[in-house]
Amino acid sequence: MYDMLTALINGALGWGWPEWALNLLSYILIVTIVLVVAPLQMLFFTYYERRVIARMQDRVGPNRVGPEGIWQPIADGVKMFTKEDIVPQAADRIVHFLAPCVVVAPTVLMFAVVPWGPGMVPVDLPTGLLFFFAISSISAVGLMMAGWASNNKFSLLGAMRAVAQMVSYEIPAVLSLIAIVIIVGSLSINEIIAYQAGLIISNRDLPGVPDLGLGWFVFTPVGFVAFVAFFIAALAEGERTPFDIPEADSEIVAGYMTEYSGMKFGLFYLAQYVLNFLLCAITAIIFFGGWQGPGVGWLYAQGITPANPNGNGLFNVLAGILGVFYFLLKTYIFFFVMVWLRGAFPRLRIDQLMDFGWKFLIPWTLANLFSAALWVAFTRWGPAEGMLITVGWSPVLRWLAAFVVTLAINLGVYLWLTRVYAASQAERRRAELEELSAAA
Amino acid sequence: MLQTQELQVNIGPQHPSTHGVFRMLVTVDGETVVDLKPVFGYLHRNHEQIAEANSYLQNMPYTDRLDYFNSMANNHAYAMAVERLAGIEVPERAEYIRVLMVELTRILNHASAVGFMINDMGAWQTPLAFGMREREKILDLFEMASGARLMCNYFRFGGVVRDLPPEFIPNLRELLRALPAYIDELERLLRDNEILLQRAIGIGILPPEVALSYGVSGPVLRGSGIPYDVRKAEPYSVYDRFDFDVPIGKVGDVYDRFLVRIEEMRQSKRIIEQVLEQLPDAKGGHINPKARQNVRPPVGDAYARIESPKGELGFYLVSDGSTKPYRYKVRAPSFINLTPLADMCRGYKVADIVVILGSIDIVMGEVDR
Amino acid sequence: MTASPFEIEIPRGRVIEVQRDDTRVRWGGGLLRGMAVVWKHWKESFKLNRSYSQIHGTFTIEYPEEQPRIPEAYRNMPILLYDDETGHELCTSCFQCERICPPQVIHMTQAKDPATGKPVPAVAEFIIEYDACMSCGFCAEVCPFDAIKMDHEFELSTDDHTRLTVHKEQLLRPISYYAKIAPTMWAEVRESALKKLQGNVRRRPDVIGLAPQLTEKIAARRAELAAQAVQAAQAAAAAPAAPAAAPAEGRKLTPEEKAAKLAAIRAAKTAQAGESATPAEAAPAPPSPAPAGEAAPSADKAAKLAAIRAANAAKKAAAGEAPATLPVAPADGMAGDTPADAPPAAPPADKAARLAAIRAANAAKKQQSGDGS
Amino acid sequence: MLNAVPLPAVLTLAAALFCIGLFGALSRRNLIGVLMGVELMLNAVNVNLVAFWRYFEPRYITGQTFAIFIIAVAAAEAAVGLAMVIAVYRHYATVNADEVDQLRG
Amino acid sequence: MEVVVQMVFGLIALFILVAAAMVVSVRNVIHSALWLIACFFGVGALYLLLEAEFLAVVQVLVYVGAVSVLILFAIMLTRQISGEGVRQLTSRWPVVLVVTVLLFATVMTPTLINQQWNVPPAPPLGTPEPIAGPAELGRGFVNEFLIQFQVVGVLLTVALIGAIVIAFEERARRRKVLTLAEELELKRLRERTTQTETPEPVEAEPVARETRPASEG
Repeated sequence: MYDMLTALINGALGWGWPEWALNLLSYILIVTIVLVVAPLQMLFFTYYERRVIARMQDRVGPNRVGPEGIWQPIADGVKMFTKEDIVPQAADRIVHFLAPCVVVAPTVLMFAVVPWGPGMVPVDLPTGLLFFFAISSISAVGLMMAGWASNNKFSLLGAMRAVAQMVSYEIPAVLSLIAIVIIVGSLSINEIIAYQAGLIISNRDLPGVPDLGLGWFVFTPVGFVAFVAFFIAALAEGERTPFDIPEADSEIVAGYMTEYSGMKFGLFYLAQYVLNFLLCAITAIIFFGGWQGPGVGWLYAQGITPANPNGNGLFNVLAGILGVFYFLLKTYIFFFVMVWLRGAFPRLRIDQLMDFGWKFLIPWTLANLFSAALWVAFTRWGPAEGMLITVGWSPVLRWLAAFVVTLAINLGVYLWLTRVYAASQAERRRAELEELSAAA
Repeated sequence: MLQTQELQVNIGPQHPSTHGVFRMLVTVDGETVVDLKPVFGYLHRNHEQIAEANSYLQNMPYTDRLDYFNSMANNHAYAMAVERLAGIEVPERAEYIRVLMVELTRILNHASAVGFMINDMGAWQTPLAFGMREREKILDLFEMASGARLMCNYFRFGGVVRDLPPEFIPNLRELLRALPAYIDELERLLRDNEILLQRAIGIGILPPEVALSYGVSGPVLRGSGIPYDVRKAEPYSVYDRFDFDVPIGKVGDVYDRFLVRIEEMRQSKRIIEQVLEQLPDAKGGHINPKARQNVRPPVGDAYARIESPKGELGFYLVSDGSTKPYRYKVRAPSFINLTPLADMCRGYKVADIVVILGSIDIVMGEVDR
Repeated sequence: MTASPFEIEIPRGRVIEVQRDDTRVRWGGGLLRGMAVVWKHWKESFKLNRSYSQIHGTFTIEYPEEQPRIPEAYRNMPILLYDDETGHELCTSCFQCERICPPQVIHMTQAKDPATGKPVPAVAEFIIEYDACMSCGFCAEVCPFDAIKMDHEFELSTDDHTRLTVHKEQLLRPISYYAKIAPTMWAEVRESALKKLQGNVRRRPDVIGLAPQLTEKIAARRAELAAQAVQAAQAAAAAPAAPAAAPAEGRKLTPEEKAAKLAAIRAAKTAQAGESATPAEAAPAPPSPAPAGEAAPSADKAAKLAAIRAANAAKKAAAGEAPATLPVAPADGMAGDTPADAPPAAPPADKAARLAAIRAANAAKKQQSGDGS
Repeated sequence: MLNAVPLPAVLTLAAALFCIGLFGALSRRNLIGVLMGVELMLNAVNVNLVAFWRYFEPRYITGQTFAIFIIAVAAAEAAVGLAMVIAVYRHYATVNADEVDQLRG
Repeated sequence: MEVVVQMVFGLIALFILVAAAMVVSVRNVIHSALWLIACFFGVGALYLLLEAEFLAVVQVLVYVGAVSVLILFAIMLTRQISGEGVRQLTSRWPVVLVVTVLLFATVMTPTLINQQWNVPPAPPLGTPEPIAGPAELGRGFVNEFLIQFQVVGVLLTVALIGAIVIAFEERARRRKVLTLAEELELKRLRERTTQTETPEPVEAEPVARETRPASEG
């Protein structure tokens, strides 16, 4: 992105600015874009969610403000801004004030590593994925602050639930991503996207596959399991419906947000929706190729890239537009799925959530990690690494073997775990009964 | 989870899922409920005292306001009580129309009760919206017949306000055609849903002995496995002319109550079909309600009970020979079903309270009166 | 639990135990099925759900653009009916609705004959507190005269609480309105209601029991008819053989027509009496170009004009001897029936018209008496 | 960084942090406060390790590796320490170190 | 550029020290924990300045995301939150203060004497371009630091188990609130045992009361 800007300013416009000015300018520009885009996504998402879920419930949804109600989020925002900001008397005022900031800041920071299109990543960190999750874990502190500072039992209960949930579901989320990281061999988000070129099969796994930008991880057994596990964990991280326990309105009113009003409440809302956007985006990026899609790779190859500095800038723009289109399309589809789940399911109880996370999701993702290692072993390792079975196999055969083996493992583990999980619950009930009889 | 100190949490009176202004003073140990004290009376409207100052007919619209979901059922019970007191005969067609209306009420009540219960479990309005959709259509029918959707005020002593309008029966038949698909869909949405199973199975168990000792009735009692139904135990109106089954649960938990409600919707549909078959034609049907505006029953008392969708609804009236009831007492199923709440919730988690409350299906208008 | 010890005999029907199958190991199929149901709803939601047999489709009614279907029996707030043709209210103030009203929000006073002080079967003031009304519909049910009915209008919201105390003027609707919103229900009671109305109207003196918003119109109509009568009287004076001026319409006599006729006859009489003395002076009343009131483009304007002209003519006739004491003469024995004593204060315009007509009559009378003395 | 800030400056910072942590660990009554002091000390150690790695051996990963080990140890220490605090609290209903004075309870 | 770096370093150092000082001095334990988080952030920023990118991210992930949350949790679970009016320091804190200041002085004195602050030392030999990406670290973990890595892994596992064991409340001591169904079940079981064994008098008091612990907090 910065190289493109540099090329634009010095090449196309011919200004010949010094490097530091260029850097400053491009950083400011990109930060501005990110800061503008994040709230816009949130505004769109609130509208989108309300319309979609209304349709699912045979309703129409907000359609009065502007054409088809498109200005509804703006109206909501105005309402938020004009509402009175109430701070409870017994609250810890400073912490109460800081909490929304601590919750919002990381969500905006997370945009720093999200690539929107080919070459359009604000900062291409080599540890991008880790950065993403490290930053996302900060907001747990903000939630805790909010819950504690409000000096309200519902708030505290909600905050403790939220933090317990976020901390426990970070583990399966990261474990499922590590499976992908093992296959790619890099934490850089750009690398992960680049790996997913191909057609159904990634052309890194099986060289020679035509690049249509469709070699997504979700088509592999490892990727699919990781996707499902990650998406479930993302629902918990983003406090979406089957796991929206922290703000379970039918139980603890609004959780940690109970004592917030006005724009502070709006900030929590903002953080939540921006986080949802980011989780959908990261799902799209890691498992569905991000901006990868038919045509983007070819277009980008013609443009100005670090590898090809003499390309045509027009192709960059075209690839960017197409890439952003694919990326946003996938992201919105995932948000649709989130809304769909919200429309369909009740929520779990906190202990059931913990049970599910620790007793089902984590073993499952661990098994998937093993499959990922097998996948690497089958597709990439040779005798040098001690992989002697595949010696002499053609790449297709190796790929097929990897596919079959991982599929068998993942499916088997899944079915076995459902059984074990059900059995463990029955066992617990039995143990309780036994205890009773012992007490008698 | 880890703490062992007891904490008092006030759920309500202003709370999203207390079904009105109801307050539960919950003592929790971590997330486990140790004790629960229901506090109600926030919606007390002096119903019984007002009724004693009104004439018999004037009370009819007030009974609508008891359980505002099932105004038809309330009307039925009250009309029956006054008829019993004053010895008024009800023409056959009117009886059939009454049964029809009350069974429609049962369907709409159960549809939305299931929706509300799932809402308390945290579903974001969808099952409720689906339940409401069917409810709306039945309410449209009510409006067609009585002129109002919720506060129907349709029954009169010795009949109903007016005969069914001509477009009522065809529309009802259409509704009945769609009803099985609708109930099946509701079941498909929820019945096997693993999350719902997790939340509902083994939660809020009300053993049959306890249920009996609390005097619980309706789907809550049947969910506990006791096939007690006033329509069967003491057939009133023309209920002895219909075939229908009584669904009961096995364990008495939230899931049983949910399933019993769904099955009862099917049975109600069966009854309505039989009503439509047997409905006598309009000749000599309902009587003119104007003649009954000054009911002056002889001195005495009467108790009439019906199987309202929420349970056994009874009206006890004492007459001193004037146009006003001397004593007027409502046996409200919501109120009596609510009494075992504390016992039902003890030992479960905080999040289960609202689900258990939702599965009892209360209406505060009836609880507080 | 255990086998239930609760043996209850169920006549006609079985006791069925619900299918729980909660011991099955589940793999998430129930979740997917639930999602499929929601998906179906989402997909179908772009169609409308308007019939009773549909279970999919949007069933929102987008309200201001799309009005809800309101069945005939719908009841919202009570209204009072009056007859379109004559403006007579159906209400006779029998107090049945006031008595039955459960929240006691109906208040009324009975009209009294101003001459005799006796109650007449009409309502003087009728108030319903809409804010406390529970829309039970008892008032409409018990009304023996079908005068109070339940309205279909539901857009009653207001920011002014006092406007929810509704007076007779706002409560009154013509019968045609009710017949439009509830045709069959009106058709059932139409005959008896109108018959009862006829019976009551007979006992109502003059404008008592008329819809207040119509009194203006009716007064104007009366004045017009009176003017007509004056003309007719003059015509009759010119040609004594002519019978008393009859209204142009051949239909039954409405009270104001009756009154007009009466006035006409009286005017004719006085004119005749005056004419016997000075026929030449009464004669020059300008012959009105408009034939009868109903042909004129603006009926009551013409009527007023005619009345004023008649007054002028009469005044001119009296100008000679009698001092021009124009104030209204004290009413004679018959005044109770004359329009001059219409109890409700009418708006100034038609008051003037009425006054003019009366003056015309008085002047003619006075002249006659003056001439006679 | 290397040219602008001398290594001793970073080390001074680390030392100061360590001393503050030490003060906290030794003087706070609250057991959790003590743990927080220990965390500060561990962080100071980490700063030292990273500084030495950066200034002396940026081509070798040893410094960072050990920093990561220390972070892991710190995490383990926090987990066990806090578990102990909770156990103590459950037993004595206090988390003040000087009130926990019984050997058996 | 150097001035900028110096300024940034100075700010970060100041921030870290102030935050650390607040950690040990504020009364409210929650505030203290929040200052600790701020201090962790400052250290993370320092790592970034030292070009240890991966470590900075790990610092945030582990310390801010996990350890501090754990601390906050522990504080809230032990319910000694506000600490107002309660002495937060032990009575011997002046002694401790003197000791720590002396320690600091001992460490600093040779530096102050020897170091020439104005002259930055020449950069060490070789390229200053550091290599410590995640890939290199990973390779290090599975090659030269394999044993240490395993040991840390074992340590973490042991710590995990240990924490659970320490914090775990034995079932017998944990308070169990019986549900209605369990109560009835219990009663039934009792009746069965009393019928089969001895005709000892059945305790008639309600079961729920009985299961409450004798000690009141």
